[in-house]
Amino acid sequence: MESIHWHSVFFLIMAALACLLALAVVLTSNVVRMAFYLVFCLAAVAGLFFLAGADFVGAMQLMIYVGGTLVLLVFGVMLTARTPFVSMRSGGGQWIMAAILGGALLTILLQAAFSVKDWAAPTDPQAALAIQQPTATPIGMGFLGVRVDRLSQPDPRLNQGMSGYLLPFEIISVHLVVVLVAAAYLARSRRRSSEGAPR
Amino acid sequence: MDMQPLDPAMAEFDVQTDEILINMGPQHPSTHGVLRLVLRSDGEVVTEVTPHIGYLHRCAEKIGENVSPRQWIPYTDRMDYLAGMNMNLGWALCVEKLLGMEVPEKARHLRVITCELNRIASHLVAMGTYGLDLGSFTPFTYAFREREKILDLFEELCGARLTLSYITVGGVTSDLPAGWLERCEGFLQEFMPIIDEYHAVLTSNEVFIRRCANVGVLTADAAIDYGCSGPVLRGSGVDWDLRRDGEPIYTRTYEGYRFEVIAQTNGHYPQDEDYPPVPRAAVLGDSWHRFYVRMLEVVQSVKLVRQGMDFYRRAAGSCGEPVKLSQKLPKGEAYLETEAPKGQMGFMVVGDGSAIPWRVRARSSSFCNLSAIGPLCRGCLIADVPAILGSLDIVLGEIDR
Amino acid sequence: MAEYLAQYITPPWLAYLLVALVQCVLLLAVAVVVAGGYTWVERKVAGRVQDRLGPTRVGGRFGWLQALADGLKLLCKEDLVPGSADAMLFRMAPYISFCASFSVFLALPFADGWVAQRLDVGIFFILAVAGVEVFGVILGGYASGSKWSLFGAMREAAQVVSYEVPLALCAVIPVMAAGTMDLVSIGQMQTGWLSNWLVFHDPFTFVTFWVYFTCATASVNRAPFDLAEAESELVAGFLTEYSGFRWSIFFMAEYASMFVVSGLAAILFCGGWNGPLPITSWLGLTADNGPILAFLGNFLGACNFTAKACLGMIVMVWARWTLPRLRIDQVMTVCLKYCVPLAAAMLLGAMLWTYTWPNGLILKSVRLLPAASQTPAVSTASAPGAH
Amino acid sequence: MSPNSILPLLLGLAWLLPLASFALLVLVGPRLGKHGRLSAHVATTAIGAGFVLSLVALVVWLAQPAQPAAQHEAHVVHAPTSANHTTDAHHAPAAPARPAISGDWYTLARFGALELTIGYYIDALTVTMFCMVTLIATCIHVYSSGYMHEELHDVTDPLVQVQGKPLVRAGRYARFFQYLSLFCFSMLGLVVAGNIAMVFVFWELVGICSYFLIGFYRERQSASNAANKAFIVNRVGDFGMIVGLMVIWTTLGTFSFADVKDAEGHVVRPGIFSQVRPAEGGHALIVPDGMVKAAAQDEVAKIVRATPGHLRAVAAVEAEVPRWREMGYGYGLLMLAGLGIFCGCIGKSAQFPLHVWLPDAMEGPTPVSALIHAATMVAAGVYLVGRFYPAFAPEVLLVIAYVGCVTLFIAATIAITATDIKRVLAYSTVSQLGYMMLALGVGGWVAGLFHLLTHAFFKALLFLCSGSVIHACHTNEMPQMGGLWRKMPWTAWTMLAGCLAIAGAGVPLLIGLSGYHSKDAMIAQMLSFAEHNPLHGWLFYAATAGAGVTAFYMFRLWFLTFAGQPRDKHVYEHAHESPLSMYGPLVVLAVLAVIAGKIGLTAMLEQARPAGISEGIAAGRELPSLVIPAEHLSHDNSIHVPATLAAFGVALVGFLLATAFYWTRRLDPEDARRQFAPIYGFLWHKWWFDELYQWLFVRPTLWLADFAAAIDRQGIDWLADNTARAAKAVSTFDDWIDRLLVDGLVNSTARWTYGLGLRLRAMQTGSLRQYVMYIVVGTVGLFVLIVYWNLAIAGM
Amino acid sequence: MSLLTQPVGVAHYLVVGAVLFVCGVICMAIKRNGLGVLMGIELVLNGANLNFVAFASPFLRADGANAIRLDGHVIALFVIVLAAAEAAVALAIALNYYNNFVTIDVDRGDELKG
Repeated sequence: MESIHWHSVFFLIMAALACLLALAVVLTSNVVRMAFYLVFCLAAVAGLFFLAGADFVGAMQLMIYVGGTLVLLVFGVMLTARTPFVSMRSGGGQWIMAAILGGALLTILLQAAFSVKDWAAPTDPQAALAIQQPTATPIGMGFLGVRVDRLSQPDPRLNQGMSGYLLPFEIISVHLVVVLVAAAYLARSRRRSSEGAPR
Repeated sequence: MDMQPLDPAMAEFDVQTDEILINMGPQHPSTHGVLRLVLRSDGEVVTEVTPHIGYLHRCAEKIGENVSPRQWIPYTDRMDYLAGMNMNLGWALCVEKLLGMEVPEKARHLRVITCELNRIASHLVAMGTYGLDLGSFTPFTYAFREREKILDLFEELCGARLTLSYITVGGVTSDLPAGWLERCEGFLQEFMPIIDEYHAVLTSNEVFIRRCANVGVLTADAAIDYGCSGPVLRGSGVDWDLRRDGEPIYTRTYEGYRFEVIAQTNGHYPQDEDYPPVPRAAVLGDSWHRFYVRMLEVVQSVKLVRQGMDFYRRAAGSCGEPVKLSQKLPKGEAYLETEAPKGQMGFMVVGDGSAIPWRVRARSSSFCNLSAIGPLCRGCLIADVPAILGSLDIVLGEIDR
Repeated sequence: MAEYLAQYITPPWLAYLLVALVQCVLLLAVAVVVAGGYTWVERKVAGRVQDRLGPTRVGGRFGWLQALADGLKLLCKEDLVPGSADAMLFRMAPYISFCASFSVFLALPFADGWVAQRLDVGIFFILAVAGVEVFGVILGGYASGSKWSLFGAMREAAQVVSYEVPLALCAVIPVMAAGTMDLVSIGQMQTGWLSNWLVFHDPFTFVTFWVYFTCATASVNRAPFDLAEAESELVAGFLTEYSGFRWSIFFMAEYASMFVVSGLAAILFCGGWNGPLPITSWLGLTADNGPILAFLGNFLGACNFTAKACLGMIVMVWARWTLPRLRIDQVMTVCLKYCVPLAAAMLLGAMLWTYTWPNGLILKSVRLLPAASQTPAVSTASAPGAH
Repeated sequence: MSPNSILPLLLGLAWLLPLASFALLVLVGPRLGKHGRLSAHVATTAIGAGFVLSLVALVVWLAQPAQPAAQHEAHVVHAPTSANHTTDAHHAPAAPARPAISGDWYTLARFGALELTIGYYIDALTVTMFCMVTLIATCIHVYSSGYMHEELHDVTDPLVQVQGKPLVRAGRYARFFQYLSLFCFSMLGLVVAGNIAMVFVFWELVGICSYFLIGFYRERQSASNAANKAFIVNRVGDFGMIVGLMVIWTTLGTFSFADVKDAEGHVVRPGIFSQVRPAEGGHALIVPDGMVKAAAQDEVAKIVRATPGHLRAVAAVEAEVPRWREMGYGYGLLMLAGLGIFCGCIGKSAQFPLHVWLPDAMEGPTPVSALIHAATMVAAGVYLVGRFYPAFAPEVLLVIAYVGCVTLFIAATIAITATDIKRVLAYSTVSQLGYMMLALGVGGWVAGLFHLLTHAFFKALLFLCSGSVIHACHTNEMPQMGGLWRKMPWTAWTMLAGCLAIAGAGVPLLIGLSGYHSKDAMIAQMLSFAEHNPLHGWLFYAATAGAGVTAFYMFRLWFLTFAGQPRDKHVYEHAHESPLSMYGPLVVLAVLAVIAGKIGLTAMLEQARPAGISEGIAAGRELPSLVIPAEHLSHDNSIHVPATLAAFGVALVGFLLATAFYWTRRLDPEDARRQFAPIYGFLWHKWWFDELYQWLFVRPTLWLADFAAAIDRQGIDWLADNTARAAKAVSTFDDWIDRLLVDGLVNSTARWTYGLGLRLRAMQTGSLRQYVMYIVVGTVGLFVLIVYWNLAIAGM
Repeated sequence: MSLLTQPVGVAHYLVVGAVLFVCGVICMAIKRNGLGVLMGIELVLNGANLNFVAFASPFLRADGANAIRLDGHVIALFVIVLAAAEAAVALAIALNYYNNFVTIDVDRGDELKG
């Protein structure tokens, strides 16, 4: 018997979890359960990130997605959760339509996934990941405009830290702030008060 | 850039949600018994509170029409079971008023001593459970520790701790046991410093102040309109206490006693001791003031007890003879309100010449005080509902009777 | 251990499975015992605060078996699921909280190198995973089918999401001072005297410590911030419909979270396993003097760390039995109007301080991982040819 | 006695017994017992004995000693060598290769070199088919004896009204069993036949039996129409088959599959197979000399004219043959022969475009549907493709594959909407036959025939179950059924077994019902084919999608019939379980449907695999890029696992959808119907095939007839009148041109624009979810376009 | 079984990504609840993110030099952050929608119907 490849085993567990939970999100009609399944689906994806050697992204996924976004989502669910809306069912026709289209899309994507031979034949990631590697530092450096993983960049212009992410990072940050303010503004609702005068 | 047309009919809200109806009680930790409050709330904001009562109704008044006045005394204990003495006193005075009786001097001072002790006990419970309502457990244990000592004294006096039936029509049931006065004096001495501790734990606690200052503000007019009485009324700044302002048959009981009526008049409380100052956030008539009035009344009660003990020592004669069970009631009616810890407790009795009253009624202070909860709670947060309810200090046994 | 077992157990994966199971059971047992012990501590402390004795009878003196008795009682209680509850979510919710708060122990170092998995982004991981705990609470509250529970869940959601912001900001400050997110490295930096603790690194970290502790208390739902289960307002909040074992699972999760945030406070600010005095180095219990002495030193360090974490927890208990509960708007005010700006200001201040005095004014010890020498090492290590 | 002599005897006997039964029943059938009751026993005994004999033959076949390939005599058709099985652990045959046994019983006539004989060609396939056909036929005979009991006395047929009253006619119990016996005889003859001419004869015999049995209730207009339709449509296919036969006869000079040898075992005349795939060339496909010469007859004539002396001319011609072959002479003939034979198969196996007769054939009694129109006769087409497999050129195989694929998809989709329980099964049959054809076409010889066998079991089972249901409910309409499992548990559970089998239920990669194994093998081969020929990847996807649709409609059938609440109280209350004679066979068949995948059928079939195809089929001349991969390649994990998972997953989705729609009712079928109203209508009308044929063929024919009549009657008058009318017509036409072209062009441009706008407006529904759908459709479309564009550039 | 003993590659990650993506798309297409649609979007984003991370790793493929390395991680981070922003705005929209239509059913909001 060949030795078990633990990296693959964990990958399989996480992948199966992610896929099944994603399917569960689709199939359930109760919106709270959807959120519940989604959280664990995303957590499993975070596990896959860890397995792919992206510790920082994985932790980020857990923190922002699972911890933040989804709580927000559940908040929304609870704010709007009146019994008739908790489970709204879709018609059978749409299910069939979606199943057919989804199946077609999946077929295409799977075909694409296996179309390149190199992608399916890795070097051994288990051995590679066993080496402790800082993942946060390069990302931080990248945000500051220094690509430490491309220091051997032959192009001298690109080698001067031009290939970093300082500007996009700033843009994203500002964008996030603007969006959050906008969201807070949007969420406040105006309605015609019954008293007829502002309170 | 003016994006919003200023339409006066458009009101801006926070995140809008659906109104829901919530049942607070009859099984709920902070409704002080079996009160049921139906809250209509929009998120955390309460828009309407409707109290539903009657879960503890025991037909006490109807029973009173089938037993003689003395036999009904134990039923009065079970109205405000936290202040049995005051209940007994109210009923006894009422019947005495109908009969035209006078009680001996010694009995009068015994009545003052026990009633004021019971007032202290009742206010201690109010304080402790108020802390509990606000999420602080510890003051409750502190308050009950002292209350237990009072109950111990009562037990020694009459054998009961809660359902006392000590004061009776025509006086009190028995004289003081030997050494009781010393033990009572001892209790008062060790109790006085502990009041400062209470003030430290609650009254001047920043979190406590933030939780109850400017919460549930009841203006003086509203308090009078709703028939509020007792600390609730005085917390709104109305200087009114039946011990001073009541009917002669009642004020005669307190004849010779010196005490202050605790109410904020002219912007300050009658300050004869060093108490924590009124915080800036507090508004007259809010929960904090109601609580504060009770705390100050405790001190006044202590003073009254001390004076009563002095008077008792000097008084001579018997401590009264309970009327006979077969004592015929004259035709006619009598109604008397007394100052119980929760407020003005009124009893009415109608006699028809037989030993059994033709009609017995009780007027509950808690009932009137509770009736104000609707306006008090409108627009407050859910967390404020227990805070307001606790500051009203109601007892369901008295409301439902 | 797994390799050793694999020699005797024929399918190797079975050996691995067995070992993993044993380790999980061990960890869980320790966690449960610690949580149980801690309930006893809380009861005793609460008793003393309230001028009572606390448990006295079970197990002879001090009632030291009280936790066991409580546990037994909870186990024997009926496992109720309300009729209007979403049964599946209702049953799952406690486990989510439990798993989340105990997963955090994966990255929490008890002593130098005594950590289940040394993570490069340890602090980040802990904050992230601990944040998942709230989800169990929210789901449990929602799934109970009771309005009180729903209120509890809503409050929890609002509160925890808000407090994660200042909490993370506070955690960033010592991370910035240390220059790494690896908790073991942060701990190693504070070796030596009391003065090496990051809380004394500069005035800003000192203030940050208190802000952190406040936010941590709020984020683990302890009084005076225990709005989600406010018993006088919401009956028991999200716990209203829970009984027996499921309830106790929530409870254990809460204690584990308390331990984690306190432990994190110890590592980030109070030297972790390094005492106020460098006793281990005085005694020579360092890695230079051989593995046995190093083990002893680490053991002492782990005790030190645990003691610090427990101290933090006891402070939380103290606060709980002393203060009244805040109102939800006040809780949010504390977070958004005080903690966040304060933490942000401290971040700015600490940043300037670190920029001005890179090696700190008081902290004299040399950085273990100088940033300058690390960068090229990363690039060569991650190049594919290196393997 | 050696197997070589005993097997023909056994199988011949098994073949002739039904004939004897038929003869007896024709002569004295109605007088056997009361109303001919005993005729059932006669026929059943005959076919039962046939089954026993077939089993004996099977035992003899399995017991015969192994013959190493080296000892094969020249005339022996090679069974596959075991070389390719080293990689294929679980399909390795237990017994080593055994040759086919061939020979003639009787020579009918001799036309020069051509002999018309009654011959036999016995290999593992023959024996297996014998067992299968006789077993199912026996079951159905038993079943029929119960099912047809109404025919024991005078029958009142409410469907036929004579002068306002239901028709009353004499029962035809004996007649039914006559037909059945005749059919069994014909079918077995078709299987045992040793040459293609004999195949053709029995081919037509089963056809006529089918005709008789479809029209069994001949008083009914629909039954008589269906019988006619079946007969005529089959003629269309047979026409092609005759063309194929003529090609074979004229070019090869023989009809015999195997070589004809004399008493010493020397080859007298080589058979078709050894001409197309001679042993000297390693059984590779070559164009036979005869075809080359026939195609190059101009060249031959030139040489003959130029060369004096007959022998020298022959020698010169022979010398030129390889060169001509290189030039491609005769390849067209080879393809033509293959296509011709396949045309017959299209007709008989109801493949597109000749599939229209089979659903109508359900007018016959249900046991007939089970025996003839599901399990055996329609499978004859597949059997013939399998039998004639060595002679098919790769291009022909591709055609077979495409025809099969189109058939399976069309039929499966139609089955979704059908409500008549037998029609659903009929379309399912068509679809499954398409599967087999597709599998054979992409090189899955064993897979296709394996599915033929397993399908025979479960489809016979399903039909018999449906018969049981119809028997109980007196209606075919599923919307009136429901909840029947409480009333007829045996039928319900055996039918569930059949449904599971046809849907391919099982534990993926481990074990399953019979249908799981056979479908798995086929889909794996299709995937293997698709990997080698990306341009034809459609086939795989369509087949996989078909698997899902299959599961969907089969469980739709089951749920509608047996699960849920009764929809028609009357029907439900009168339903009852069928007698033992009816559900007994059900149980037998259900057991077989469950286990047939694992009783060594593949190993048996492997023994019969034609020589030369085990390592795949080389590229054809016309489509050089076409590769038909060897079947054993599809057992490799890299093909097998994804194929299994895909087929299983898709079937699971189908099953879940059916569950959601028809059992748990989480989804509303009415809703789906509304959503897909156009598609639903399209499917409900069976892709408008009947109407299309009516319009294309029937109506033109009628028109032509009318036209001829009209000429006869009115030709002259018409001519005279129209001279005058013509002038008027021309002016009218001119006016019409004016209006149409000048006014019409302008108006219609405007109208078209407006109409287009209206149509496009409908797409703008404002519904968020629909927009998402559009996006996905667009993405998929773009992807497909790009992929095939690239392939078209790179591959073609 | 072979998957248990052989290392996984980018392709396997892509399969998971594809499944998530398709599930998300289906979710978007059939959920009538607006928040369900939102969850579908999250799934789609995660499917894409998984691909980025998988492509970033040089160890999951034979041609490790072609891995996009840090780019993958950073883009994944950006996606996560933008998803958070999107969730906030979408939630706000959902609440507004709810206030206006008193339902969260997206089928009711077809005022832009042509």
